[in-house]
Amino acid sequence: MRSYIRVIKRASLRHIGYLAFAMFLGVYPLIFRDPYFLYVMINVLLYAFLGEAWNVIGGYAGQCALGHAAFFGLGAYISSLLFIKLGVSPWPGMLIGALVSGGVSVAIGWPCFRLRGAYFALATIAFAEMVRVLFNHWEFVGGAVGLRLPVLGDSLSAFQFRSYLPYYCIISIFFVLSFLLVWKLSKSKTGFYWKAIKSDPDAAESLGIDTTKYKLISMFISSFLVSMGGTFYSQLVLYVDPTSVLVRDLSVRVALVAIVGGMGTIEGPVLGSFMMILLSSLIRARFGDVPGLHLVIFAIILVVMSIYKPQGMMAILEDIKSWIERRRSLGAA
Amino acid sequence: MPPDTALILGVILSGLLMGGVYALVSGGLSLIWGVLKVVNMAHGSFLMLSMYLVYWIWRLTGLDPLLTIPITVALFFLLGICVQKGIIRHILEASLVNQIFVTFGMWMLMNNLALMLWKADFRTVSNPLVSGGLGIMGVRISFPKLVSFGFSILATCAIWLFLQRTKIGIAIRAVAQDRKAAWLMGIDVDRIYEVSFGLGLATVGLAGSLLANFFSVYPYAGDIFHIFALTIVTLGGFGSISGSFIAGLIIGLAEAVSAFINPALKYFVVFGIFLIILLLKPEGLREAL
Amino acid sequence: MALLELVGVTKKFGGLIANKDISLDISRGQIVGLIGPNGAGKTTLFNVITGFHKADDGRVLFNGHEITNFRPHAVCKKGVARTFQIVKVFGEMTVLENVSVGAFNRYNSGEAAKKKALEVLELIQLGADPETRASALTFADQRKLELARALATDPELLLLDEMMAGLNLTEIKEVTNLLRRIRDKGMTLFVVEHVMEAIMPLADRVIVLHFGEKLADGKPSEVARNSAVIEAYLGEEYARGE
Amino acid sequence: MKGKLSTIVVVTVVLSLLVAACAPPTPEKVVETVVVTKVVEKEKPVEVVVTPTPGPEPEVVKIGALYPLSGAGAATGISCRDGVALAVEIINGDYDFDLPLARGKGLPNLGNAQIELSFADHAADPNIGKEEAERLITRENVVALIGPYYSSVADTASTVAERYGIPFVCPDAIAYSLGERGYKWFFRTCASNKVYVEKAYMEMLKDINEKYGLGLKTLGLLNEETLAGKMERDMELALAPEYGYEVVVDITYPEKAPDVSAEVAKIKAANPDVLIQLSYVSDAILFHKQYREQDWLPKVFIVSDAGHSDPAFLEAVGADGNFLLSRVAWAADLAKVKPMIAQVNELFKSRFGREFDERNARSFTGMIVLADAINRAGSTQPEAIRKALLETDIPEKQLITPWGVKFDPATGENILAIDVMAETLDGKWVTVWPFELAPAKIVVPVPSWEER
Repeated sequence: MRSYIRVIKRASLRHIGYLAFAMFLGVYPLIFRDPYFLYVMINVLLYAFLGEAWNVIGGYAGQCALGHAAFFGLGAYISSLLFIKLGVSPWPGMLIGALVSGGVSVAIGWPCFRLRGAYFALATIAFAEMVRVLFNHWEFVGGAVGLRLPVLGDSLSAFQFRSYLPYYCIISIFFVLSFLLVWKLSKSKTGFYWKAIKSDPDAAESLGIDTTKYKLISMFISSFLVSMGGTFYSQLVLYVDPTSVLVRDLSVRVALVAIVGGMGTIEGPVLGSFMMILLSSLIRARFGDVPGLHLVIFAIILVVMSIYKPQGMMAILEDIKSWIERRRSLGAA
Repeated sequence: MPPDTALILGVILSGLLMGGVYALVSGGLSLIWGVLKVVNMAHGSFLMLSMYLVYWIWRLTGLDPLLTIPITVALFFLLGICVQKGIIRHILEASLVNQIFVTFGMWMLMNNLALMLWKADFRTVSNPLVSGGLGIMGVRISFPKLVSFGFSILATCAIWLFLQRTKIGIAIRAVAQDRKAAWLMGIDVDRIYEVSFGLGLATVGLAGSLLANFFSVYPYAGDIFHIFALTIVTLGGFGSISGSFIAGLIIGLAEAVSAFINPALKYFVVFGIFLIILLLKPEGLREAL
Repeated sequence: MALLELVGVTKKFGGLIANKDISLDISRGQIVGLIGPNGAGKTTLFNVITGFHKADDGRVLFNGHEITNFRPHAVCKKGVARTFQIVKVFGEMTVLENVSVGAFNRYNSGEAAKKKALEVLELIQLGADPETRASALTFADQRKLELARALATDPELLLLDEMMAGLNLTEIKEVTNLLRRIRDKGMTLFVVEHVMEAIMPLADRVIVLHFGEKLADGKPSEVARNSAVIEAYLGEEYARGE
Repeated sequence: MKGKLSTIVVVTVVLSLLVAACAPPTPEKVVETVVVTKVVEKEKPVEVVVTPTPGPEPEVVKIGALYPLSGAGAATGISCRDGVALAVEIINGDYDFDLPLARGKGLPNLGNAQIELSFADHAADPNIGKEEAERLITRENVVALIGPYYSSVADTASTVAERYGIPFVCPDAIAYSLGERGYKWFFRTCASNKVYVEKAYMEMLKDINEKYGLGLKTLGLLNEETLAGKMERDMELALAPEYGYEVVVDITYPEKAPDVSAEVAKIKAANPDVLIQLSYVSDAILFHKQYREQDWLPKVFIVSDAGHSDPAFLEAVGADGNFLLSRVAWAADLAKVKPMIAQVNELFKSRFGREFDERNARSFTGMIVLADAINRAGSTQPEAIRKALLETDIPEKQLITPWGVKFDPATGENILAIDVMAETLDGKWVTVWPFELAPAKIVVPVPSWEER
């Protein structure tokens, strides 16, 4: 029984954290009314959402996929094209884009999953670069100039708003849904199977797990969500071009957020995004004119973190928590 | 020689010569990947650093890039040892994702540090010792590329001999095959890692001196070479120096020919080849040699 | 009708013939030992049965159904579970989670899997706390955990690859009793083993492999006296010295 | 038990969000809304909000400068930034130049208020551009924005400025589509690509054909695969038939390539009379070395004002860089006619240690025009600045550029911005077209490598 009490006590601490974060999400727009702070938080939440999506394939299924910019770009382009050329509202456009991205990810994932380790990562990088070069020269999508969405002011059906508050609410809801989805998945059969595949693929296969199928499931879910993020981006910025939605930096940033935060944990990407994306916005605001400074600081954190705390921020929090518990139990004893 | 065939021959030749330079850069990456089993995503940035070093030596002392070769090779050999001791040593046991992202971190660090220190301006060595070109029967050959090709052949053979003949070379190949077995045979694996990483960066130092002849340096100069190097090492099979050399020629040729047909999609072709090799024959040419 | 039937199974690695034309059958409820000197092809045969290696020739039948060259997860779905020569537990997951992964083979809901896992843990009497990380277990406990995990997939046939290797005497006795308990619950066991003291008393039947060929197949006592087996194990002089 | 608690958590989140979302639309520093009457594209009228900044004339006027200071466009961004910084230094200080506001400290009509620049780095990313524009307007309380060199960022950042009713002066982005959005607060001092390709390149080629009878008929297009490259190429492809040219080779190449010999071979095979090239500095240098190595040159060689106008290009290729024609906003040889050109160049060299160049000139001029408008407006009230900008009419002799500045109220384009063409003669850019204005005589056709 002793272990079960500890589980409940630990869980409640975790839930207090969730509750606090939920309240923060709700209260933030009331305190920080200024559009700039809203815009920064929108970007932070967008990357928390993307990080959570990548966490599904990178953190849980343990596949180092470095080509998710392709799906982000597909999502952004498909919903924008449907809106500009056919007048289809971005909401259904987003779902169509996400389904197409999911399909493409499975199509490219299936052959790539035969590859092990570094080769899988390299294959995904190559795939994403091919998509970028293709979009850069494809007249229909505007080539290097990209697509400009018409500015229509406030219109829910056109997924466009004059103030940033509705955007904030939408991305918060997106993020909460992705958080719950990953939370549900991690507790389910799929989540266990992912962790097994990540830990030892052969042992997993011998226990009746079709590893390819479950890797494809993780690929589908992660690219589906990342593609939704792409649509949100195109509706927020109202401009889509290959150098902003299809570049390798984006694939790295999406993975980085989850890795620095703590892969394979539900809360990791949130921590990672708040740390890295918020930090880079603040540094850019503070030392705007020193070229490249925020990326240098970014890089130092990444290197130091990956060497000394590979499990990411979550591991640091766990250490702090256990340190507190030890102190408390010492104090009590 | 009818103009068209001369032109095409010229393109093929310059593709091969350029392939030689790519092969040299990839040789270092292949060695590091083969021995340490770490995919060095910062390889391109080291090349950028060596190009800056050559530029500053030329700018401050007027020494021609080709004469800086001994300096860059030596300095980058030492740099390789320091990087291995300082950073790579910690991540040898780490998961693949952590390894890749430490090297991503180093790539980001070096590119942006260069941007902060030397601004983003384009710097070129003007009128180096070797420049211009000559035409034999209408086929144009570029001197800097010819010299670079020569040096990269020399370097590849030197490394190959070093690996085959010398004691350390054999030890490196043993560590590449099976780290634990080599360890049991009394090989100081850590020192071998340092030497291998040092050798890997030494080739990058040499490549920097050669490229400075015809290529301008700026903080992001190394990135494109890095993508080519990844393709070449995969085609050649990591750890195989001769594999990388031949793969370098193939990729150089593919780039030149596809550029002649449709320049816009030449990277599409290169990445296409990369993906196809990965899917069909991940171990690359290594088996074939 | 035999639970497991191998017909002329052959497996070559380049020039080396690991398994040459092996045929055997195992009926339900038996404990069958598979013994033979190192490199006799025992583990290869296991890998062929469970789909980790492709058979070059021959057929594998389970409950009369053809499972030759099925992918490992399909073989497991049919009802054949296995353990590995080198222990392969999921290190970062807890004991309970490890066994639950096996249980998910038959159950979809988290709760049902957890219940099954706890049942199997009761049967195996694994001393460790279900919440501890698998990587923290002792070597013997990790082997038991791997066994529990395989059992949780509700198999009909259990392939054990050198369960006893590296265990001390008391641990061997523990595992032997454990295997008997499992067999008494209706499980069929096909056990690769080197530790003679463990396998001979336990097995109903013993098959001997030598250089990839089936040398003998019969009761442990008969096989022990078979001259070909002795020669294979101990060299000619012992075989003749009867 | 744990499951139930988590559902409570979810409910609180959704509730708090809904409260936040439907909270009364906060006034957001907004007083009255003015609807733009004139709609050019099919877009609905864009509601423009006017932010009042009452209070006495501040002794400091804050202006936001948005440029790419990191990432791919850093080289260009930093030199644009230096141009703006120099203009502000001249305005704030007391310099005996013919430039407006040079003499006397700061902005006289605002009690000699000093201009203060707050820089922001958009790293050529439209999303960051939008975020930084938000910050400059709402946190730094700038009265106007200048920048951002990249047309994609200009699109998103000027949309933000339009929403707040803050003047957005764009001295360097070339996309003509920027002027066709019917924005009230967007002003562009430089020529768009539609203007300079037609008014500068095509007209000059027509004059050359007439005056020198070279019979130029075939055209070669060589552009990097970036936004600027594609826009220029589309414009050239559209106008070529109108001016009677046949496009024999049309290459879009991946920028910053390690090797371009194949591309040059392809051009050499097509052998166009005229080649129009838009390249980044590193590619411009690589291509030029290849032209020499493959011993090929067109009869007339037009280079767009990008990599070739960066001093690093001429420094790297030396004499090989002669006889190139480029549109210029800055020609040192006009210093004889306009002394201040030399004065500005000297001051720039003393501050930044390198020659004043094209991009410095464009952003410098943009800043002068903006400061002049604020001064004439006599207040930092956005609407007043906007009116002053619309009334801007600065003749060419009061600016360092060969063209004056006067804005078209509908599009915000500078109608006087017709670039002159200059040619590199013994290592320096010399104005050669329009012929009647040009101090130096154009050298066409381009001498072959042997004749040099």
